Amino acid sequence: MLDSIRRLLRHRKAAVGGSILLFFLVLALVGPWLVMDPSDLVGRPHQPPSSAHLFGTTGQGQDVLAQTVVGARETLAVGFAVGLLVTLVGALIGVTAGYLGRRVDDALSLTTNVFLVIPGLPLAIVLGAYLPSGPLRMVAVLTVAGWAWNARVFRAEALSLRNRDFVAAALVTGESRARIIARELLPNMASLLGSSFIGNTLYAVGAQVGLEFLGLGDVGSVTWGTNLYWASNDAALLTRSWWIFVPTGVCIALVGFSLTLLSSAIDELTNPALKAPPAVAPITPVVTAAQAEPQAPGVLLSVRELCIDYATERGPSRVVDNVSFDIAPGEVFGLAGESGSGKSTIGFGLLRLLPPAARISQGRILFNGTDVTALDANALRAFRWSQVSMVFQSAMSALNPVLTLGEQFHDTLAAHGRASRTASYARARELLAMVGLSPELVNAWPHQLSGGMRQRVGIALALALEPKLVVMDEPTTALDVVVQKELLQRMLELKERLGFAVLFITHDLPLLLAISHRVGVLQGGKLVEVDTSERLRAGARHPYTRLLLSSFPHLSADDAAEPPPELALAANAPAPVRTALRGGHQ
Amino acid sequence: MKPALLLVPVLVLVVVLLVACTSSSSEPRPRQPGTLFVSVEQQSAWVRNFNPLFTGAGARWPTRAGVYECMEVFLPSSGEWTPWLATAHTWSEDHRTLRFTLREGVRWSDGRPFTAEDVAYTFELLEKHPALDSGGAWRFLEEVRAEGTHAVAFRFSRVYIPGFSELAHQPIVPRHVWEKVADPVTFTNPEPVGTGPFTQVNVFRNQVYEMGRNPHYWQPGKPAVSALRFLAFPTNDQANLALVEGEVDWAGNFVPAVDRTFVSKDPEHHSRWFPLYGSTVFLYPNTTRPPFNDVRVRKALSMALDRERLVDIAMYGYTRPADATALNDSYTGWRDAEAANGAWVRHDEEAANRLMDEAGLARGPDGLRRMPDGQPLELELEVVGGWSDWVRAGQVLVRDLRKLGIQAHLKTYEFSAWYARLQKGEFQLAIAWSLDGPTPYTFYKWLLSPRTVRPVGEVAAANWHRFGDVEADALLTRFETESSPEKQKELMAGVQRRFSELAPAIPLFPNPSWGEASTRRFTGFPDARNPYARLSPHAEPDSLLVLTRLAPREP
Amino acid sequence: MSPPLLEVTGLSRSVQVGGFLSRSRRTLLNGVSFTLERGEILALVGESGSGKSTLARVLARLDAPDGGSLRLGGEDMLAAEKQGASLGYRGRVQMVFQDPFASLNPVHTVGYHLERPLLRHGRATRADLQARVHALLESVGLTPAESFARRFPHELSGGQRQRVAVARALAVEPDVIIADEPTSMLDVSTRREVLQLLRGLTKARGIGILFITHDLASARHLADRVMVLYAGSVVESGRTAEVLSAPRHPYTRLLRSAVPEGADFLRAPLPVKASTGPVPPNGCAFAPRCPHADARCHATRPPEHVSAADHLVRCHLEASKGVVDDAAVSS
Amino acid sequence: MHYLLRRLGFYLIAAWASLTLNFVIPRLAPGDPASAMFARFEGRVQPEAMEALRAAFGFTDAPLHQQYFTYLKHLLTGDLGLSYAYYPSRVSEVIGTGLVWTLGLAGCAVIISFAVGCLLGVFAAWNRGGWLDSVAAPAFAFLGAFPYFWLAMLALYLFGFGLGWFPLRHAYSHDLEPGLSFTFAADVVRHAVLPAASIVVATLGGWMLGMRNTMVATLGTDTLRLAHAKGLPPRQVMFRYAARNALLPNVTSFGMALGFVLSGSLLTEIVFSYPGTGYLLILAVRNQDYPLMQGLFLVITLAVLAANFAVDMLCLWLDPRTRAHA
Repeated sequence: MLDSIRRLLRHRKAAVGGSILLFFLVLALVGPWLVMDPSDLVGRPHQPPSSAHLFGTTGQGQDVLAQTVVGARETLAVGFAVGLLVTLVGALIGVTAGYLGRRVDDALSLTTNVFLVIPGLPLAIVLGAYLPSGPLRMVAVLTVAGWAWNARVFRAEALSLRNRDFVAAALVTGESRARIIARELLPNMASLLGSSFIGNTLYAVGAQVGLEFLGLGDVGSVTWGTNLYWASNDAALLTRSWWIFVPTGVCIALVGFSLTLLSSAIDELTNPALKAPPAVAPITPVVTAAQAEPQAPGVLLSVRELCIDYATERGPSRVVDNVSFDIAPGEVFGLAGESGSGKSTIGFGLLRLLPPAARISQGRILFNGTDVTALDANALRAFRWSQVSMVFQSAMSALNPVLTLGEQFHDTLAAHGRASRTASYARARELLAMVGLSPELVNAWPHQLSGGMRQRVGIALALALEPKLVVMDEPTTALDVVVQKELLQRMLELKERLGFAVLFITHDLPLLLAISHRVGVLQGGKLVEVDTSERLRAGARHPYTRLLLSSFPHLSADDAAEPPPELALAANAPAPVRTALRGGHQ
Repeated sequence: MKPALLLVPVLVLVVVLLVACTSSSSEPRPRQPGTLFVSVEQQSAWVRNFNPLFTGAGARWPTRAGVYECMEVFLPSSGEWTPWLATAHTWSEDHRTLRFTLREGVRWSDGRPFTAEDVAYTFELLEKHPALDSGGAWRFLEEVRAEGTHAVAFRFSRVYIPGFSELAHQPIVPRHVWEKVADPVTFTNPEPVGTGPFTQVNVFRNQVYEMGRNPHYWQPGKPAVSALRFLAFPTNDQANLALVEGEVDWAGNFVPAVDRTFVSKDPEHHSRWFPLYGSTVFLYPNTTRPPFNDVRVRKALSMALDRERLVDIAMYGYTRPADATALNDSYTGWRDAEAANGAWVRHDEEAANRLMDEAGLARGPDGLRRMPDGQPLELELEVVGGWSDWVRAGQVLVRDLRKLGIQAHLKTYEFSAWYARLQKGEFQLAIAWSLDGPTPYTFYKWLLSPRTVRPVGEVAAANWHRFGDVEADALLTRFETESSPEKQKELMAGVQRRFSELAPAIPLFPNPSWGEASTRRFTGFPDARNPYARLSPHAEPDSLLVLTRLAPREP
Repeated sequence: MSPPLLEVTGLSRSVQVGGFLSRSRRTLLNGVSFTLERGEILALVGESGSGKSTLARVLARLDAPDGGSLRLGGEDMLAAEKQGASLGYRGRVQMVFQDPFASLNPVHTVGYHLERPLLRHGRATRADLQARVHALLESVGLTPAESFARRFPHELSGGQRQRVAVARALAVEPDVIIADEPTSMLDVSTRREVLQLLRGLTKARGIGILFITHDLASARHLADRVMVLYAGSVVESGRTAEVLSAPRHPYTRLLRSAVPEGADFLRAPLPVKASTGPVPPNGCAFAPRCPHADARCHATRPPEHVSAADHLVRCHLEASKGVVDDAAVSS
Repeated sequence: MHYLLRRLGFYLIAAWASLTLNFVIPRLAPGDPASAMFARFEGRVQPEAMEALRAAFGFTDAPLHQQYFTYLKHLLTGDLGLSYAYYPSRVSEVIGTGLVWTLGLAGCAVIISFAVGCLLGVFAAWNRGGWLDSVAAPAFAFLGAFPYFWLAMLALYLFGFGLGWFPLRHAYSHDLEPGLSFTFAADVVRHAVLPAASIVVATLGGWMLGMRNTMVATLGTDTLRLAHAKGLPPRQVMFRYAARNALLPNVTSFGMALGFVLSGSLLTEIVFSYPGTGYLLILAVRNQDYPLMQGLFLVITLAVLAANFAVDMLCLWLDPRTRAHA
C-alpha cells in the first residue's frame, strides 16, 4: 500500500496532476479567506481585467477572481462527494454481484447494464426536476445517474478475484464470507478504488458544471457551474467579456486534466505495459576477432558471442551473455534452461524480434553467409520467415483472432511476393493437410480450433515459405503429453521430408534429450554446456546440467529417494530478480 | 482491412468541409424587402399552434397580435380604449347590458364576412369550455346575443363594470370554422382564419416561420409590411446576438446593458423603449404569520430596502423604485399623489430600526433581532432558482434585511415547488408578481380584498400574502358598479390610501415592458415621444396597432 | 478394522452448459470411488479436462457434488454437513493449490497467511502465535523464520511460496492434504524439493495425501498408489509400481508411452487412433480413441474389474481377459 | 443468432426499465404533478377554469397499476401525451421537430470523433514517444477536460461572433428551403461545423487515449510478434493485426459512451441554438413540462439503445469470436 503510494509519487504524470489538484484543493480550502466576497458588487459591470480587479468584473459588477476562487470550494466538494459516493455504491453493488454470483448477480448486473445504457444527463435532469434544489440534490442526482459504470467495473474485478486461488485457499482455511470480502478481496481492489474514485470525481465535476450551467443547480450559490450560468445570463458573449467565462473554464479544465493525469498514472502503474519503456542507449556491436571469422562451410547458423541487454530502471541488465553455437542444416538443436535463463530471448534475437527495451549489444548472427545483425529493415523483413520461421509457445494467442486461417496464410505468402489469393489458399490447404489437419479449416477462425490444432496450424504456417530453420519456442508446453507426442512426431516427420533445421527451446530437458541431436544448456544467460544428446544422457559434465537432469523424476529409474545434498540449501536462496522480459508469473 | 473503415468518415468529412467552404452559400443572401423580422418568443423550434382561445397554451405570438383581433384595444399610455372590430359600445341604464356595435366591411381572411354571430359564437365556446374562459367572463355574464349582423348584446348577471375589459379584449374566432372543430381546447388551428393583418402562414419550419398579409384586411392599404418572419432563438443570449447584429427589426428581449450593447451599435437606427407598464414586483410577507401580521414590521422591512440599488443591480437600472401605491406607469392617471408619497417605501434604516423596536422585535446582545418569545428572527426569502433577475434581487434584499438585524436566507426553489408554496401560503417571504388589468381594480382586489383571501393550505390565484381589508373592499365593490370616471378615480384614490396605510405587501419596482426596434428597414415604431402603443411586442393586442402602422423604409 | 481415513464412493458432479435456459449438462465426475489411508500418498493422474481439479475442489468442499458419499474416518461428511463444510472439516482436510503465485494473497505477509489458520482453528493462542508461525516456517525449511514471516509473497520465489502454502496447510494439523499439481508452475530445479518436502512431512505425521498431477513420472516418484482418471471416471488404479510398469487400461498405456524418455521416444508409435466421433453417452468414454474398441465399448459402460490385489481396471477388454498385449510399452 | 436475440432481449428489458422509471419518478416525487402543471399558467387562468383543465390533461385518481397500464398502452400507440409548454401539441409532435437534428449532429460528431481519435491513437501507439504520443495526446486530454458547452461558447465567440467565419446559430439558413439541393446540404454542413467541432474536440482525446492504450497492449502480444516474424509490411501489421484487434474493446466502449456524448451534445446544441432536443429538454424542465421531459428522456434513451444495438451488430461483424456464441 505505502509502497504503491510511494511509486505513485515518483511518477511524473502523477506528480504534475497531483500538484495541480493540490493547488486547487488548497485554493478551495483557504481561497475564500484571501479574496473579497464574491457576491459583493464591487465595480461597474463588464469591466475588463485591471489592477483593481485582476480578472475583471462580471455582468453584475462582481469580482471574477473572487468568484473563480470561491467557486472552487463547492464545485470540488460536490465533485469529491459524488466521486466517493459513486465509487462506494458502485463497489458495493459490483462486489456483491460478483462475489455472490447466481441470481443476485443476474438481477444486479441486469440493473447495472440497464442503467449503463440509459443516458445519464437526461436522467439527471428528469430526476432533478422532481427534487428540492441544493447541493444534496446535485449529489443524489449525479450518483443515481453515474453509479452503473463503476458497478460494472467492480463486478468484473470481483469476479476475477473470486476465482483466484487465494480466495479458495481462504475458504479452505475456514474463513467466513464476510472476512473474505473484507480482508481478502477489498485490499486487492485498493488501486481500482483509487482510480475509480478519480474517474468518478472527473465525471462528477463535468456533469455538475453542465447541470449548473443549465440553471439546474442552486444559482444562488457560487460555484464554477453557476459562474458560467451567470456569464451566459449576463451576456458575456454579447458584451465580448471573455474574462467572465474564461478563468472558470480554464480552472475546470485544469482540475479535469489533473484528474486525467492521475488516473492515467495509476493505469500505468498497475499495467506496466502502458508505461513507456526506459530509453535504451544505442549500442554499436563490437566485433571481435572471433566474431569476424567467416562462417564455417556446412553450418546453417552461427551465433557468435551474442550478448543481449535489457534496459531496466536500474540500468542495463544482460540477459544473454556471450553465447555462441552453430546449427547444421537439418539438425535439431535444443536449448534448455529455466525461466529467465534467456533461452527465448535468443530465439527472438535470431529474428531480431526483441522488444523495444532489448538490444543486441554484442556479437553476430550469421545465417547462410548473411549477417542478420547488419540487415536493414527491408532486408530483415525479406529474411524473416523465408529463411527462419518460428513456432510460438502459445499458438492460442499468436494467431490473429479476427482473421481466418486462410487470410493469415495469404498475408504471409503475399508479404513475400506470392500474391494471388487463390494460390495462397491452395497452398494453405496443402500445408494444413501436411500437418494432419483438414484442408477445409482454411475458412475457420482460430477460436474454432483446439490447442493442439492451433499448434499444428502454427507449424504449418512456419513451413509456408519452406525456411531453412524453424525456431520452436516451447511449442508443446501448454499441451497434454499425448498431444505433445503426436505433434512432435509430425514435426520430425516433416523435418525428414523437407530438410529444415530446428532450434527447439524448452525447459523440459528430458524431452529435449529425446528429440534433439545436440543440446545446449543455458543458465543465467550463459551457455554452460553444449553436447550431443547421447553424451549428455550418459553423463553431463556441468553441475547445473546434472542438477536439471536430476530434477526430473524418471518413470523407469529407481530414484524415489532423498534429494541430492546440494539442493537442501536452495530454498533459502533469495528470490531471483526477474527480468523485465518475463515480468513475473502469469 | 477493416480499421480502414475509420478512414471513411474522415475522408467524407474532409470532402464535405471543402465543398461547404467553397460553396457560394457563405455569402449572405439579400433579404426580402418588406419582411419584418420579429423576436418575441424564445423557442428552440417552432410548433405550429394558432389557437387564440386557450391562453395557457403555447400559441405562436401572431395568434393574438396579428391573426385574431378583439373588439377594442386598450392603450396604457393614454388610458383610452381604441375601437377595433367594434366601433362603439354602450351600457344600458342599469349597467346590466353592454352593447358593442361592430365594424362594417370586415371580412375573415377566407373572404367570408365578419358578423355578430361570430362574436356571440366565440363567447358561447367560452361558456361551453370553461378551460377557454381564462378571464372568467361567464362569472358575470348571463347571455350573449347577436342583434342583427353588426351588434352584440352582453347581458350581465350582476353589475360589474370592470368586466368590460374582459369582453373587449377577447379574440374573436370565425363561427364557420370553429363550428367544425371537435375540441377547441386541444385544437392547434394550423391554418388560421382571422380578421387580423397577418393571417397567411407562408412558411412553417422548425427554425423559422413566416406570416403573410391578410388579402382581405379591413384597413385599406394596410398592413404596409409584407410579411412577418420569426426565427427560433432558444436563449436570450442568441436572440440578443441577432438583435445586435441587425438581423431582427423588432424585439421584446431583456437586453443586459442595452444602451452599450445595442443602441450604441447604431444610434441612428437602434432604439429601445422600456416603459414601466409591466406588473409590479412585490416582496410578499405572509401576513398570517407573526411578525408579518404587524404593519409596523412590514413597513420596517420595506424601509430597510435600498430600492435604488436593487433596481440598479437586478434590473440594470431599467426601472424605478416603486412608490407607495405600487402602481406601474400605465396607471399614471389613477395615481393618488398623497398615497404615493407614503414614506414607508423610502430607504431609511433608522426609521426601520425604530419601527422594529416599536413592534417589540428588539435586538439581542448579538445584534440580532428577537421575537417577543426570545426566538431569533430568522426568515427565508423564497425565489425561483431559474429566474436570474429575481435571484439577484433576492441576494440584495437579504443583505438589506441582515442590516436590520434579521437573519435572512435566500432559498431557491424550482418554479413549481415555489409556486405551490406561494399559492398555498406556506412561505415567510417571497418575491412575486402582481395581477393587472386595464384599471387598478384587479390589481388592488388581489392585494387587499378579503374576497380573495384563501385559508393557508388552499390554492389561491393571488393574494398569496393573505391580506384582507374590509374598508378597501367596500371601495372596490362600489367601483365594480361605478361607471363615472371621476367617481371611479375617487374610489380608487381611497383604495390607494388604504394600501399605503396598511402596507399588505412590499412593492419593489414596476417591471419594464421590454421593446427594442431597428429603424434601418422599417419606420413607425412607437416610442416615448409617440406612444401610440407599447413598443414591446409582448403587449398583445396593442401590437396590432404597431403592425398596422409600420412601413418599410424606401430604398 | 478401523475405517479408512478418507473413503469416497460414487462421487459425481456435472455443470450446466449454455445459457440459463439450457438444460444440457456436462459431466465432470462420473462415479469416482477410492480410499485414502493414513500416511499414504495417492496420485491422481490424468490429462487436462479429465476432472482432476474438479475432484480436488469437491474434496476440499469448495464445490458440491451431485451425488456420492465422502466418509472421513467413517463419518459421511456430505450427509452431516449439508450447508457446506464445517470448521471441523476444514481442520481435517486441507489443500495446496497449483499456482503459488495465485494462492497467496499479495496484500498479506507470509506471517498473516500462517496466523489465520492457527487462530481460526485454535491451534495457537495469541501468546504463542509468533512461536508457532516460526516453527511452521522452519518445518518447511524457510529460515530465518522471523525474516520470512515479515515478507510479502512477491518477495519470495516460486518454490518458497509453495513452501508457505504447504506450511499453511500443515498449520491446522490436518489428516488429509489435497495437493493439486503443486509443482507444475515451479521451475524445474525447485520441483523436487517441494515434492520431497510434502513426502517427508506427511509421512512423519501420518497425513494422507491426494497428489494430483499430469506427470506420470512425478506420481511414480512420490506416490504409494496411483489412480488414472479419464473423462471423469477412474479407469485404472493400483499400486504405483504395478500400474506404471504394467498398465492394463489402454489409456494408461497411452499416457505411459507419451512420457518423453529415451532416444527412440519419438519413434515409438502412440497406441491411439484419431478420435472417431463423439463420446458414446452410455459406453466407455475412451472408446472413440481406443484402438481396441468394439461395439460393446460403445454400448455399455465397462464395470470396474479387479485384476489383481488392489489393482482395478475399468475396461471391457480387461474384464473379459481379451486385452491385446501387442501394444508395445516402451521403457 | 442466439447472441443477437439475447442482446435484443436485453435492450427490450432496458427499454421497459426506462419506461417504468419514467412512470415512477414523477410519482415518487413529493407534490402533485397536476398542480405543478397548472402553476405555469401564472394566474392567467382563474381557479374555476382549473378543474376543466384537469380533465383536459387527463389527470385521474385511478389506482397506480391501472395508470401504469394506461401509460404503457398509450406508449405502444406512440402517444406520449400532451405537452404543457406547447399545449395543445402532442409531445411526439414537439419532439419530432428536433430529434433528427440531434441525432444527426451528435451522431456525425461522435462517429468523426471516434474515427479520428482511433486513428490518432493507432499512430500514437505505433510511434510511441513520438510527438503525437507525447505532445498531441496530452493536448487533446487537456482540451477534453473542458466542458463541451464551454468549448462551444468559446468557438461561438471566436469563430462565429469575432471572426464571422461560421453562422452563429441554427441548423440551416432560415431563407433556404430544406430539400435535397446542393446549396442546402452545403449550408447544413456550414452550420454544423462549429457545434460538431466542439463536440469532436472535447471527446477526441478520450478515444485517442483509449485506442492508444489498447493498441499498446496489443503491440505486446504474440499475435504481433508473429506478424512481425512473418515479415509482413509494417502498415499491414499496424492495421490488420494490431489496430483490428485493438479496435474491438473500443467499439464496445463506444457503445457505452454514446449516451454520455449525446448528453453532452445537448448542451452544445443550446449554445448554438441548434434545433435539436437539447433545448427542448431544458425548456421542459424550466416549464415543468413533465410529459415533454419524460417523452424526451424516453426518446433519447431509445435512440441510445438502438445505437447500442447497432454497435453490438458491428462487434458481431468485426469479431468472429462473438459469432461463435451465436
